[in-house]
Amino acid sequence: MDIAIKLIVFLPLVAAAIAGLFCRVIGARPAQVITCAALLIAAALSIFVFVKIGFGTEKLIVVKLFSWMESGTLDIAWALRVDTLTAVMLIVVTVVSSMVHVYSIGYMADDPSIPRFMSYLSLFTFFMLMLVTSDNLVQLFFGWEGVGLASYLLIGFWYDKPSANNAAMKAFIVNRVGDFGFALGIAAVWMLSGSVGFEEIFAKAPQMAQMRIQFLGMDLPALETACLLLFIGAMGKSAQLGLHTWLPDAMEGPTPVSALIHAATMVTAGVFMVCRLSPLFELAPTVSMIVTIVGAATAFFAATVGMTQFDIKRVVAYSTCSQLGYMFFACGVGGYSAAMFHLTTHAFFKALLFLGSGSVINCLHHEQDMRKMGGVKEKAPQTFLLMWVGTLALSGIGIPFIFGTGLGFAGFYSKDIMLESAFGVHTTVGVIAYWLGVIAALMTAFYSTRLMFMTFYGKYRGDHHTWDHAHESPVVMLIPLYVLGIGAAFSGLVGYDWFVGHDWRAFWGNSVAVKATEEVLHHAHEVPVWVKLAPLVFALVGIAIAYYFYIVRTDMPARTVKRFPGLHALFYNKWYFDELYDAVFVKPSLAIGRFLWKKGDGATIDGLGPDNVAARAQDMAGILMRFQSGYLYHYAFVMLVGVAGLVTYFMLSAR
Amino acid sequence: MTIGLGHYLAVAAVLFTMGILGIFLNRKNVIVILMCVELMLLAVNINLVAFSVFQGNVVGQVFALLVLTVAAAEAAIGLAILVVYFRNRGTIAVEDINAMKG
Amino acid sequence: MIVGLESWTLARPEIFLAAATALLLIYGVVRGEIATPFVSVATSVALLVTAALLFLPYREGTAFSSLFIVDRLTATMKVMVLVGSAVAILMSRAYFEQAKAWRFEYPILVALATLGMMLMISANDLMALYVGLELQSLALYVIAAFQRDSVRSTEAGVKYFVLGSVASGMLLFGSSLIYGFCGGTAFVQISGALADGRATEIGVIIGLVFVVAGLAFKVSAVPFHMWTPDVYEGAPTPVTALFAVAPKIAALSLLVSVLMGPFKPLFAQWQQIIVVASVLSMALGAFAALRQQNIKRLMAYSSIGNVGYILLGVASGTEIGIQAVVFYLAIYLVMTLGVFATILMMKRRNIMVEQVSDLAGLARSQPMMALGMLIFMFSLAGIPPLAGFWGKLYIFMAAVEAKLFIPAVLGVLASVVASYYYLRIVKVMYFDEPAEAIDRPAFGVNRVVALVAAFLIAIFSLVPQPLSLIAEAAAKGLFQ
Amino acid sequence: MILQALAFYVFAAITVAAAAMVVVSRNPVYSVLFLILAFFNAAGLFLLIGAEFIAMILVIVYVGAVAVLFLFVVMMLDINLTELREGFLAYFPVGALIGAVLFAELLLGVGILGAGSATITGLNAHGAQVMAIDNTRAIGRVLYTQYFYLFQVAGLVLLVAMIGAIVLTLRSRPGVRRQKAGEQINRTKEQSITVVKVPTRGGV
Amino acid sequence: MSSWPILSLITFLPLVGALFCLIVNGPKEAVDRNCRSVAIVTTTVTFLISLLLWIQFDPTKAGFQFEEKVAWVPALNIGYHAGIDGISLFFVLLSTLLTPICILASWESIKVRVKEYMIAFLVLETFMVGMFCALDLALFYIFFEGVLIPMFLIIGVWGGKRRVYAAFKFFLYTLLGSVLMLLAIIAVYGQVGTTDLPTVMEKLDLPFTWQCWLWLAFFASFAVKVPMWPVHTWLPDAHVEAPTAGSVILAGVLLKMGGYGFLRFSIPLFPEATQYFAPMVFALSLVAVIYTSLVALVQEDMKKLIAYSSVAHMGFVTIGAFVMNMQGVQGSIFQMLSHGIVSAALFLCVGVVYDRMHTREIAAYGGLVHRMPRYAFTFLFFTLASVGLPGLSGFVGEFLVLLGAFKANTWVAFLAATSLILGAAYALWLYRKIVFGELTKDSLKGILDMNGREIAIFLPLVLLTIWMGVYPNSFLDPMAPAVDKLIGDYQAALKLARTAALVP
Repeated sequence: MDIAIKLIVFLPLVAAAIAGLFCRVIGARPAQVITCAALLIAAALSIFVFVKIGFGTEKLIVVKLFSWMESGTLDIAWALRVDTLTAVMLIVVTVVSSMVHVYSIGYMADDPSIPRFMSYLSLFTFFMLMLVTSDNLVQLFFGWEGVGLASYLLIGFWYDKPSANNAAMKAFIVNRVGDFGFALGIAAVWMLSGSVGFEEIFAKAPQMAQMRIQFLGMDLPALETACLLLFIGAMGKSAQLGLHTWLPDAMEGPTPVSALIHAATMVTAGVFMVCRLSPLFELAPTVSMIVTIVGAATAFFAATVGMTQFDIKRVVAYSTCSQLGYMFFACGVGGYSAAMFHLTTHAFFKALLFLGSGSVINCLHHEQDMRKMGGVKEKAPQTFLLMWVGTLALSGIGIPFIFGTGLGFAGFYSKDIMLESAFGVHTTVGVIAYWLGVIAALMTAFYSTRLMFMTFYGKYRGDHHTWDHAHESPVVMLIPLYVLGIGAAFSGLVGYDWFVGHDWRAFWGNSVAVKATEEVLHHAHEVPVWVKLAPLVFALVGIAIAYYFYIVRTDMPARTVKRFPGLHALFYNKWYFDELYDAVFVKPSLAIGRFLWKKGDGATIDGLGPDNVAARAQDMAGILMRFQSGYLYHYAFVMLVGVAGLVTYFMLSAR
Repeated sequence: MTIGLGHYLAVAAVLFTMGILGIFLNRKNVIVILMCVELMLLAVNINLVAFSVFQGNVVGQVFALLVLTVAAAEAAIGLAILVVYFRNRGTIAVEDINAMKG
Repeated sequence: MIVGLESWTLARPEIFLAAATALLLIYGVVRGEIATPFVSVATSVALLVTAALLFLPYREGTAFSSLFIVDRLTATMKVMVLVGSAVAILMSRAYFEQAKAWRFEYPILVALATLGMMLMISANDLMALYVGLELQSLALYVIAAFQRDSVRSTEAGVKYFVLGSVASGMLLFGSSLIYGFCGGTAFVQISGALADGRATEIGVIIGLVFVVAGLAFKVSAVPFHMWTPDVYEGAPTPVTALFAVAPKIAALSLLVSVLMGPFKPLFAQWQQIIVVASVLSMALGAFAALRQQNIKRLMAYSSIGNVGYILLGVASGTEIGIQAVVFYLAIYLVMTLGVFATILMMKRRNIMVEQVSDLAGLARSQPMMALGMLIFMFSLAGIPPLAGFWGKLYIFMAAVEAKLFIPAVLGVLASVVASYYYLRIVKVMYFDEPAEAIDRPAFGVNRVVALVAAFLIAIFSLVPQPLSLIAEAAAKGLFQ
Repeated sequence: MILQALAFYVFAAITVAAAAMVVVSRNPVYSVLFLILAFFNAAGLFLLIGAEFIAMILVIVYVGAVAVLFLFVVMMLDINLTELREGFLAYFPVGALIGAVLFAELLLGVGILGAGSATITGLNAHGAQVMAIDNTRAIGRVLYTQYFYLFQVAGLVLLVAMIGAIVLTLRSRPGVRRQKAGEQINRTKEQSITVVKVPTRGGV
Repeated sequence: MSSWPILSLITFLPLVGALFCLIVNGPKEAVDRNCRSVAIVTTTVTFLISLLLWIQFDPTKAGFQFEEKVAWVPALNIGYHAGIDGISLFFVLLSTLLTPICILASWESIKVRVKEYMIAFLVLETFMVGMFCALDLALFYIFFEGVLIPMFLIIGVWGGKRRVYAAFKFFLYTLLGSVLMLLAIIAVYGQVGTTDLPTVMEKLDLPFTWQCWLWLAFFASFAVKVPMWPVHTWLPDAHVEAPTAGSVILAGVLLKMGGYGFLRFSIPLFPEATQYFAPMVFALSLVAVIYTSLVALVQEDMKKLIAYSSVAHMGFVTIGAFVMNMQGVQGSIFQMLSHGIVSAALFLCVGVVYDRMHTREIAAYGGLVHRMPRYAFTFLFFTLASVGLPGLSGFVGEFLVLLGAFKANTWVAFLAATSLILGAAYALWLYRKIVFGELTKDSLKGILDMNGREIAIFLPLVLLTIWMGVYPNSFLDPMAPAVDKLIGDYQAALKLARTAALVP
């Protein structure tokens, strides 16, 4: 078991190292083989581990590797912690990652630096695995930053493109803003509990909830403060409202990257973190409220933007952002298992959607603008089919009430349980979150079917040359799609009972906050019927609208835009967040930097300090040289003044 | 009205001040400066002799004697230097002696 | 009162020097110009023998009716003076031959001046002080103008002479007042009278001011320093080298023995004077040299600055202060001789040059010479580990011990400013593109002196202990 | 006593006045002459308090040697009479001010005026005992015994002065004929006289 | 422990090498070759010997080890007293490691006056190592300032266009600070009668006012060296103008002298003043962190940017040193070590392209990754280490400091943490401008990737960076007892002072 866990985590690292460092020697093909093989083995092992942990009796395995940092009372170890939460993430990460690896063989076939790409992907997987298997906050942070790095490298993979470079930087820096909070949060937790290890922290959590902390001159409840800081970290990584701006831009990276990092795994790290720390968060009601509000707002906001975008990947990206919002508000109301459930299903269908989009993009020779697509279903029927699976899963379509829990695509289960959880807690924010979620569900259905309609239906709107060469993707790309498609279709059905159904306790063990989960799931199953139905109804309405707009009356979009120009502009321009940040943070920082450099360092410090002193010293030298006139009588006069001065001094001081 | 030590010291003070003032108020030639130095030395001698007499010991007068001797030697050397300087520059005006400054 | 045998033995070195000088003078007069090389070497030897006589065997006590005193301090100072003079004579040959002023009177006059310095160091009476001082000064006036067909040399002579006479006049005037108020000229009499309660009388203090002013002139402390740059620049370079070492050491020794001896009861008063002079000297030495182009002139300001530091040691008035003075002077002697030996090697197309800019690129054309100069410059700037640092350390230790905090702070600040111009010379030698190269220095006395000086600095840097032992022993004499 | 006082004032006044003239005379020759006058009167002052030896030496050494030397050099150097330049007036006030301050301080300090007079009277008490033996004899007694050392050093000072004066000013001009006494004295008959046998009656 | 004077050997071995170089003579090529060889051999041997220190070091002891004590100037009670504890151990190693790397880095780029260059570096090494070993205030001061001489020459002779200005600024700035420390040392000497550090630590007992003055004097010196805002302006100039290896040593070792000085002298000698002034230090450090990070954002010169980033990183060091808890102090030391490696490597990275293009202007580069993948990797690696990516060395120090600071004062931690963001911003910006993008500039089209020598320079640094990031314990453990003692003594002294204040 220990060996399996170690292999899962370190195989990708070894593969990455081999592919990355010896790529020139071994060439592209071996690099692909090695990395894919490593990942597939890891995926297989993950399933093994998942079964062992999730359905076994041993709910927690901690593999101690070696000590990392010891300083005074601080003792941080490298360790691999596997419990159900981790096991779920292991599955998600390794399966999606291995699929993406395989897919990349086809997608990146023409790229000159395949080994590098494969290496980065594996490296990312390693960091992600370190993140999910961490036994303490600092190792979590290690993985956290590591995936950030991999994301940076992969977004900027095509380093010739300035936009890619900018996006990569933006991703890293915006994430750093979150990390800023995260790091402080770790410090706060450490200060309060005296440890950074999860076990110790959780054990101390009840005490921490009683403590108060002096933070920035304010006297605050300690645990709330720490959780808030940690949540800022999660916001950054999971692209929540305010720190979301990097995610759409991250689409500059190759599509497999988007699928893996910016949909299925890395961005969910924030959710994972909150779930991992759920024993803390459940004791921090205020922060949980904030989490709920932020999550709901993100879900709503991202959906509004997603409706107006034309870049196929951006639509999916905003969708991701929106779905992450769902997960967060689920966490916020205490539905950690629900959030994890959605995380898992979302990983499959969103990866599917991304890879499907990639397939389309590949089909159309790297065209991403949906306005230049249309009718692709002829050229790529398998992709088309699989995309529908993804879309329906995302929209949460299913048939309720049959087989007890209903029958539907993965999103149907997971989204519903989240919304029900939110409603079930019967708090104001919960209800708000529910309604925002439901409206967002409408929009989700709208924009995802809009994507389908614009891409696959109607007539092709691009240039013919591309059309003539358009083709279905190779098998190596389709296989992953099928695998993910199966996941998107059935993971909800299969996992429902274990994740959020009546077996949840046996499944989760202690890996998520038990008390809150119990309460929330209880309430969620008790909500009125209309609450359960509303999301589905709204989603169907959304699909209907999309059908009307993009199939029946294709002039409607333009007319709607004309009807609501302000609103459209707001949505289309992503609520002007980028512009706002540019004006508030970026430009002023540069201006202040320049000011401090030229005026602060140059004019003030140097000008008054060394340069000024040097100049004054030179002036002084000049004055003294003028005194040294060369004339005897001046010299004698100075002597006389000296003597007279001294005598006068003593005459006066003697009196 | 007896003539006391104070009278002599006063005369010496006057002479000394004049000598010293002469050195830098004089803008003519170096020889006059030398003479001013001699005036200073004279003032010193007056001091020494007066103190000597009024204290009743002879040390001051021996000192004065030494001063006289040395002053003579000094004058000789000073004038010699002036002469060589004059040979070089053709002037001993105080204002002209400033080849080096700064 | 008969002059006892004791007096003669105590004054043995001085008598030897006087006799040797007289004999060499006669020899020179008889043989004429041809005798010059011999006289010069013989004078140096005589000076060094005199130095040896001081300690072989060492005796101490007073002689000639207590006009003359010998103790560790005076003997140590005399050795430094003698060595300085001897080396300065040896260094001068090349220069004077070039200047066609290579005459046997030069070494003779230096020897007489040195004799004067020894006498003033040993003075134990205001009168002895005065004659010793004048013996020294008169000889120095002459040798400043020794290159008699040079305008600059003779102008230096005029300036030095006129201002020196004025300073002597002041010293004398002060002496007369001291004599008048203390009833005697012997140092013991003065200190006795002052200790009896005359120390606070304003007349005595005025006398003190004048005496100190006269002595301050000789050590070129601000504000009595004005002659120094002009004279250093104008005088023939070997003479400048001599001026920078021997008279300065002698005058400082005299200053120490006068202030720490007869005027000890007036410590509170003269400390103020010396502190002021010290601070002003350090500051002026630091600032005024910043823009100097002539290296001799620069060295003049440098010496003013150094005197400022030494005076800080004097001002502390403690045993460690006097140790510091001796220590610093020893290092200063070596550094200064080294620098001037290097300056005397600066020739381009066989013509002496003395601008700082003439050193440009020296590190490439004459790396060893540049290295030597580098050592001297950093040492003068007091940058550790070079020996100059030890001197400064010693001085500041004394100052801090004597609670002269503000002067000490000003002193270190001044040393930072001063390091600028020392660095500038290093910069010119090492950073600048070579100007027309300086002639490769012929093997000669100057090279040896520079080499030995650099070597000594290196040794003292690593092993300052012997020097500090000497300083310790010397200072002890004053504090028994 | 009155006479003595009168004499003092006369001498003192003339000394001071002559000293002032030394400084302000335009012609250096006059300056020298005024200097001589000042010395003469100073000698008078010395006589008044019974320091005859110094008084005499002052006249002999100073007037007889030093002043004449000055005069000689002034004549020799052929210095033109220079006008008082504007600098004089410009510097005069500040110079005079400092001079005046110093002077006042000297007077105050040595106790001639004001506070310190106690000292002076104290000294006067000593001075009242006129020296038992006459002045010259008293100096003579100590000069070669107690102050023998100073006497010797003074000699060295004079030696330096001599060497200095010679080394600076002596020039061996080529082409100048000199009397070489040694050669003249050592001349032998053989060197100087050639006996020529003149043939007689040979005609020219 | 060991009977032979290993510290002195390490300290003075380079000096022996310098003497060898000094006597090398002959035709220019031969001299250059021989001097290079002498230098590299000497420094490598020195480094290897210094490794013995680590091996023989007893990580459980708090006191000084390998002590050597010789009376040097008994008249002044100044001794040659060397010894290291956990704090200084790694600084010695850092110095001995970086010097051979510097020599190697200058192998080809220094073409003129090689002999002098090598001598300067060897002398520099002696001073640096000696300084970290010195256990006598005077000895420390001598080495501390002695460093200025070779560094002045290195900047001035082999530097860039404005080298004279930079060299003077560097020298005078640092000298100005140091001389005040000299006075303080003397004052301490006046109080205790010796400059022997252990004795001084034991006996020094100063009233509070005095502590403050002396603390300030030491501070003046160390703050300039670190450098702390607002006395940091010499650093960008010095870095920009210095040759690559000069920058490496400057950033790698010289800056550490200040931080080391705080830990070795300011804190143990003047505990009360340390406590009193800690808020000021925090304030200045925070200003440095934020201010210089912002300034770094807008730099146009590669080296200047890295130089400013150094100031920001060293701000962390000073924060850590003065929070006076285990994590803070250890973090501070670790941060210094890490910065010593990483910023040194960054300057070496700049040197690699500077050697090829002879410009440090950021705008002159772009798209290097196309021609120089190895370089791109190396540069990226160290950029990331510099921004504190966990798993690399930069993170450990920063993180520990942050923890320590949070314990002491949340404001400090909060503001210091902003460097996470700003640091990433300027570092990545620099990287992007230089390495990423299209290779459009003709001048860069022929640029060559790193050669074997350059790889050999970077490889140990890369490995070390990973080692320090993944298993920092091998560094943290040996220093722990010493740091523990430092903090313990500090707290004991404060307690004593408090009780003393209560008694009357």
